[in-house]
Amino acid sequence: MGIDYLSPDYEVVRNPQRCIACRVCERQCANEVHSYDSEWKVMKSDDSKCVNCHRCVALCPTHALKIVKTDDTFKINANWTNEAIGEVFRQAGTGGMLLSSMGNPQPYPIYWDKILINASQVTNPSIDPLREPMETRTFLGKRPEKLERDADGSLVTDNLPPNLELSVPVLFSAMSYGSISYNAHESLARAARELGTYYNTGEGGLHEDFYQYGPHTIVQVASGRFGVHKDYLEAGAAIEIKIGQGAKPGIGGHLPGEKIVGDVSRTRMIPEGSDAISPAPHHDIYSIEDLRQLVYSLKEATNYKKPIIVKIAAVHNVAAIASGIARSGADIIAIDGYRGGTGAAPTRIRDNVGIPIELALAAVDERLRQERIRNNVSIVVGGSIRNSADIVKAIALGADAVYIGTAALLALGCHLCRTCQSGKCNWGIATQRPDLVKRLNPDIGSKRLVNLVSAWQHEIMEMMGGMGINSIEALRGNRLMLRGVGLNEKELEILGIKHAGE
Amino acid sequence: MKRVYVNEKWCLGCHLCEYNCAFANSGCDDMVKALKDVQIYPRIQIEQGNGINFAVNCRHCEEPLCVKSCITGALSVQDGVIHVDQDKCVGCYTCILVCPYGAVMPGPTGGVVQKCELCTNNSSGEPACVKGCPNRAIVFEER
Amino acid sequence: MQKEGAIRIPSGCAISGIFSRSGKRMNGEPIIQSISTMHDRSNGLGGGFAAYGIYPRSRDLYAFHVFYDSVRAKEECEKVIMANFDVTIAEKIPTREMPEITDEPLIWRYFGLPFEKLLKDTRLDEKEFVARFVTKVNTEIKGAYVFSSGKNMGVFKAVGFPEDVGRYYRLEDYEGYCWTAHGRYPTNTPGWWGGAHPFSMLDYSIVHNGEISSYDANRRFIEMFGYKCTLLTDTEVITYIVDFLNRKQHLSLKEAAQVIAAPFWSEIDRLPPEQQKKLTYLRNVFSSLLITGPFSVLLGFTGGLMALNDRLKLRSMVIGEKGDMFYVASEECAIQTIEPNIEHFRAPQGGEPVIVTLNEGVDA
Amino acid sequence: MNYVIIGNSAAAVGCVEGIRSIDKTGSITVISDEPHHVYSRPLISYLLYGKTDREKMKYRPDDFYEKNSVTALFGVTAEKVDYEAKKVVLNNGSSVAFDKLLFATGSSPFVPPMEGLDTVPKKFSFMKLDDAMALEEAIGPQSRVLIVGAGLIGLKCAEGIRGKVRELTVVDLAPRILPSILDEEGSDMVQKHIEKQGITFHLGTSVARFGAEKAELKNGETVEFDVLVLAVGVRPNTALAAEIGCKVNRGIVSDEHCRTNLDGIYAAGDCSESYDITEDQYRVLALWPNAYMQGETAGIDMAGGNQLYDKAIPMNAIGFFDLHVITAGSYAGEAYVTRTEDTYKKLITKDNLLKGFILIGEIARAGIYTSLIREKTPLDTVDFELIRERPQLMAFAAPERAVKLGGAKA
Repeated sequence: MGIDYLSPDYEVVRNPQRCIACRVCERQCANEVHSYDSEWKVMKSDDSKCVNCHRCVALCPTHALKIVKTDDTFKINANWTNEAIGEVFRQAGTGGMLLSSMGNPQPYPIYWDKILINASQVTNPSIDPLREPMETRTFLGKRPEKLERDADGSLVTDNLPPNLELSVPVLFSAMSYGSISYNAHESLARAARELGTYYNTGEGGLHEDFYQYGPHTIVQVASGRFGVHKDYLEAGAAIEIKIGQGAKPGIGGHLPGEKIVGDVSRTRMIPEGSDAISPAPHHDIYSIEDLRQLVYSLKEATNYKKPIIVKIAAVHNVAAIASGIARSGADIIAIDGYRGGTGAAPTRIRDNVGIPIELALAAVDERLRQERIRNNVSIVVGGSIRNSADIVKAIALGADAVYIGTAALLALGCHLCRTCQSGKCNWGIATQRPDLVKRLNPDIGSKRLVNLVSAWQHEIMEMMGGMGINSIEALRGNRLMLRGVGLNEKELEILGIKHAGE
Repeated sequence: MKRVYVNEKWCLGCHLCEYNCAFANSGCDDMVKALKDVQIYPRIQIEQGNGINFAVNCRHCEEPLCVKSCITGALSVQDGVIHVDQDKCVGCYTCILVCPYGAVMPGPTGGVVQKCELCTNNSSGEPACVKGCPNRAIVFEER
Repeated sequence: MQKEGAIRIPSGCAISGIFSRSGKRMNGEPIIQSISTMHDRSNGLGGGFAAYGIYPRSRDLYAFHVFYDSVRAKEECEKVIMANFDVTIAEKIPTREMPEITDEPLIWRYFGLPFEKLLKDTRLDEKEFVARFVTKVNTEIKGAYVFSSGKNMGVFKAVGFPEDVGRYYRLEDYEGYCWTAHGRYPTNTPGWWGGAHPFSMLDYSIVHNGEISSYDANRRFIEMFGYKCTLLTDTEVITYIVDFLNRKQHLSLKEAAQVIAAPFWSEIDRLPPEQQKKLTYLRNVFSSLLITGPFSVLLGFTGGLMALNDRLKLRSMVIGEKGDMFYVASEECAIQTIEPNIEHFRAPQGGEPVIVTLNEGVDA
Repeated sequence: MNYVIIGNSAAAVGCVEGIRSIDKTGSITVISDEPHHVYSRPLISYLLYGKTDREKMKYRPDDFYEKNSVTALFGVTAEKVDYEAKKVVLNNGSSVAFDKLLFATGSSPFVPPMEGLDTVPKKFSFMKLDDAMALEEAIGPQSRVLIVGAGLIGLKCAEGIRGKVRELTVVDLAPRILPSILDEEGSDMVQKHIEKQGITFHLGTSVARFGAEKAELKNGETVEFDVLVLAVGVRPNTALAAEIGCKVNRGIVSDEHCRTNLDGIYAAGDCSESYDITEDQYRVLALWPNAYMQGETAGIDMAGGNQLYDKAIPMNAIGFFDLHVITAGSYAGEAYVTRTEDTYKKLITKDNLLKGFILIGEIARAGIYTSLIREKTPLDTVDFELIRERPQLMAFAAPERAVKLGGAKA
């Protein structure tokens, strides 16, 4: 072995005065950072193995542990940062692409944080959600082209294309069984049912145990077509065609063979141990008219009973692409911003490809309105919705609902260590190791998800009430309720909002 | 009556219950002070092996063999909780001989036995093992 | 300061309406008297009236009321009017000089019908043709503003207190079966004549007291259907919504009200399945036309009047009836002052449309 | 209903609590020839050792009789039972009427004839509180004590007084100590441990004759002593029962409801026999837990309830000078033995069942083994390899554990 050029990014700091050597840290670390020295009767830590997932910190009963960013540094260089140098070292050592997971962590502008929400003062009253109804129910899907009346003049109501009804405009975004654990899926499924919303299978198929959650499931059809069969399509409330995802636009997926075991293999309908490779494009979609064919194939296959979602990554030309999708027969467009999470992505792609969801959403919503087709399709956006204010802003910019992935995982215990690709998730989420999977008890997981979304719902209601709005549909596209701060003219123009003070 | 139930499906074998038990019964309000550099004698104990883990503590049987067998009368049932009067106990270990769960054990000094009393004998309130279980593998419920 | 159209201007207001079911024609005195009672609800930055049945001799012709900022605008606009309409009358709207009313624009009216051949060529129905024409003038001809475009009805509005506006327009000389009035309390406008209310589109006229919070959601949606919100006022967008739902989507006014001031889901979920289905359908299909925030609206249309409050009833509005007369106003006193012997006062519930129409057979 | 209990120890208390779990009002009379509130006889050695005191020795709180509405007659002996007239005649001339009667008469020390025994001035049995108090009175730091009998009673006595006397010698006819509960290896281990405390054993021999402050043994040795404790054995007190026609073998014969062959007459505790499921025969199982459970079973049956005492096994938990010994069952079968310097463990299996075990030194969770014997758990339904290593619930199948620990229904 030659020289290890890399030094650990994080250090495990143990307060020896507080440590009682109960060894919980040791037992709970799948990376084997901690060990007990029976000779010296002390706990030791190997920083180089630490991924900073905080499992040990969270479980240490005496709060004896913390993890700090190392202050070991190469010579300070604003251009050749420690990260940049370290990555070169790593690649010079391995010859491989850099892999990482979860969303883009780079310091690009976060537009949500440069948008402010309005409230009523004097001229119209704010509405108290504790006293008055405050509605967050919403529907996703197409609206009929025109109204019809039957012979006696009453309105025909069954010409409505299939819709998804949401009691709160938040859905759990696609995360496949395989990339996340059975218990994570069960938590999402149960929470979706309790909340009156939907979770999404991702490209991992639908485990037989979860067919019972079908009415709250969006089944995904992605380029690898894993786990897709008739019953699967019919089991879901909607079908999502995944073209791309924000974390890695233009890139396919790769779930290594070691994760394709047991139920994962069966659910994906591929042999155990074989790599699950999702091609970068759908090889039957090289153009927009091909998409239309797939949309209608799926509609045919499910007797026009399921809305079809087309999910794309937010890329430069997103407005035009969305317009094409809206005309393809799709009922819902899902747009995933560049901060969206993933179980594994090439680091360079994750950090450099795609555009912010805020701008993509504003551009798409406005474009579809200009083309007068906004009513033909619903818009769901994801790619780092972090809190209820982000949701309010997204809806005011024009979204019908939002997808949350990372936030949902955080609720389940994810600490964003961004090491999903290792398969050793200490929180039982991004792993298939039975001893780790069991760390996520769906009784707890689903409850935490329900708590999170319910809390956000309350906050959304509170903010809506403040604006004098008592129904989420009156917020949708209501950009007057937003103002920008610290944004330039172009950004304001794209977002379609005024600057604060205007 | 509320009892402690174990669901081994969710037990991680982290042993926190043991430490929380030892702390709750230490009479000390600082876990570090209570447990640092000492051998712990918890009243709940983890069994583990082959990827299976579970905690065992007193079941508070309705027909408690330990109480019936106790030669001193130190073991008694109080509001459904099997209580040991350590003052009375002489450490004959007849209860250890009969408990089908292996849930009665010698105390730290050996002269008397100890067992889970659902934290009715300390200031924890709810059983400390349950409160501290990170994965709801032990619950305290009426069933 | 920016005027209406350049910036969204919310405002509080007073409204009043009088309607005779039997088609009895009244001059403008009572409605002026009624609205002046609520003087304090206006601030002098706008007042106006809509009257139905006032042009019986030209009842089949579109009556365009137009403001011109300049002679040039007038010439430009008239060129377009004449090119599209067979205009039988073009005249200045009679006014009375008053110190309270200043900065008057040129105020003209035209009676006419679209040229038949032209209409046929566009393949539009007549109303749509007229609506598009009005939008075109208002968006494209600088300094010209069509503020009334229905048949046998007219809108009269100005910057000033409504009672002064009424006198200015000599409303005592007009007789109609339905009158609505508006006194305005905008919060940040210099006051512009076109920005005063009522807002009118074809024979729909709207007076409105409130400040809707759903404005931009409504505006951005309705603009997908060919409307252009040039004034950025609530009244404008509400008018377009009513026009869209009632005239274009053929919803009844009641159904339109169920979209605009939709019942809460909690109410809908309690209804029998058929009603539930219908209301859910309407809310879903026209979800972006739900209007939230406070409003009380009087919608005038040929042969009828609809009063509607927002679903939480965040603005006052009462109705009173005597014989076949129907009165509605922001405040009860505005009714009492013109009809002290009201038989029945009532405050309609939030979201409950109150619609009155001419008795059957009445040809007003 | 009149319930009468002759005796006032574990079986009697079990009977009272058994009756009262069903019948809250019937009259209960306890007849005790000792003048004491109910106390735990096995504790007399701990009393001498200083580990307990008279107050703590009380087996039940002071208000036990009152709370259970029991008429306790202390210091009174039952002379005779008149089965026809349904009454117990007392030595004070009065009698107590009964509908249901329990013999909980216990056992008495058995002293074989020994030459010169009457010449020994300070000789004691070691069964009752009064015995212990008399012994304590008689000994002092210079005492040389001879204990005849290396069984449980003799050795517990030895432990109890070791710290209070100068010399302590134990003599037993048997070649090893505790022969009734230990095998040879176990006896040897315990003996060595006890010897470390300065106690001398003379085994495989007996006292040929007692002389002045000395005992001559049959093997020719002489032991000098000034206090003698006789702990050769005990005999069940069965006379009263036998008189009225109860079937008596070594003890009074009672069935799994603790009924004797006579209607309304029950027997429980050291005076009775129970069915040892490890030996498949009736035996006297003179053990505190068995006595309590027999008494309780009898009480419940007397009051019209239904309880079975059908899991009796011999079992013992005993310790000498901090060396703990737990044993149960019978030792006939295939043995599995592990031994370390400080611990000894023997498991005996037969016919796919655990039949018995001996644990010395390491006794943790022994009850799991006991339970396998009591419940006759077929060993092929558990992971015997695992449980052989140490008692653990892991050896049971998961569904079984779910019942035991998870509240699942069996």
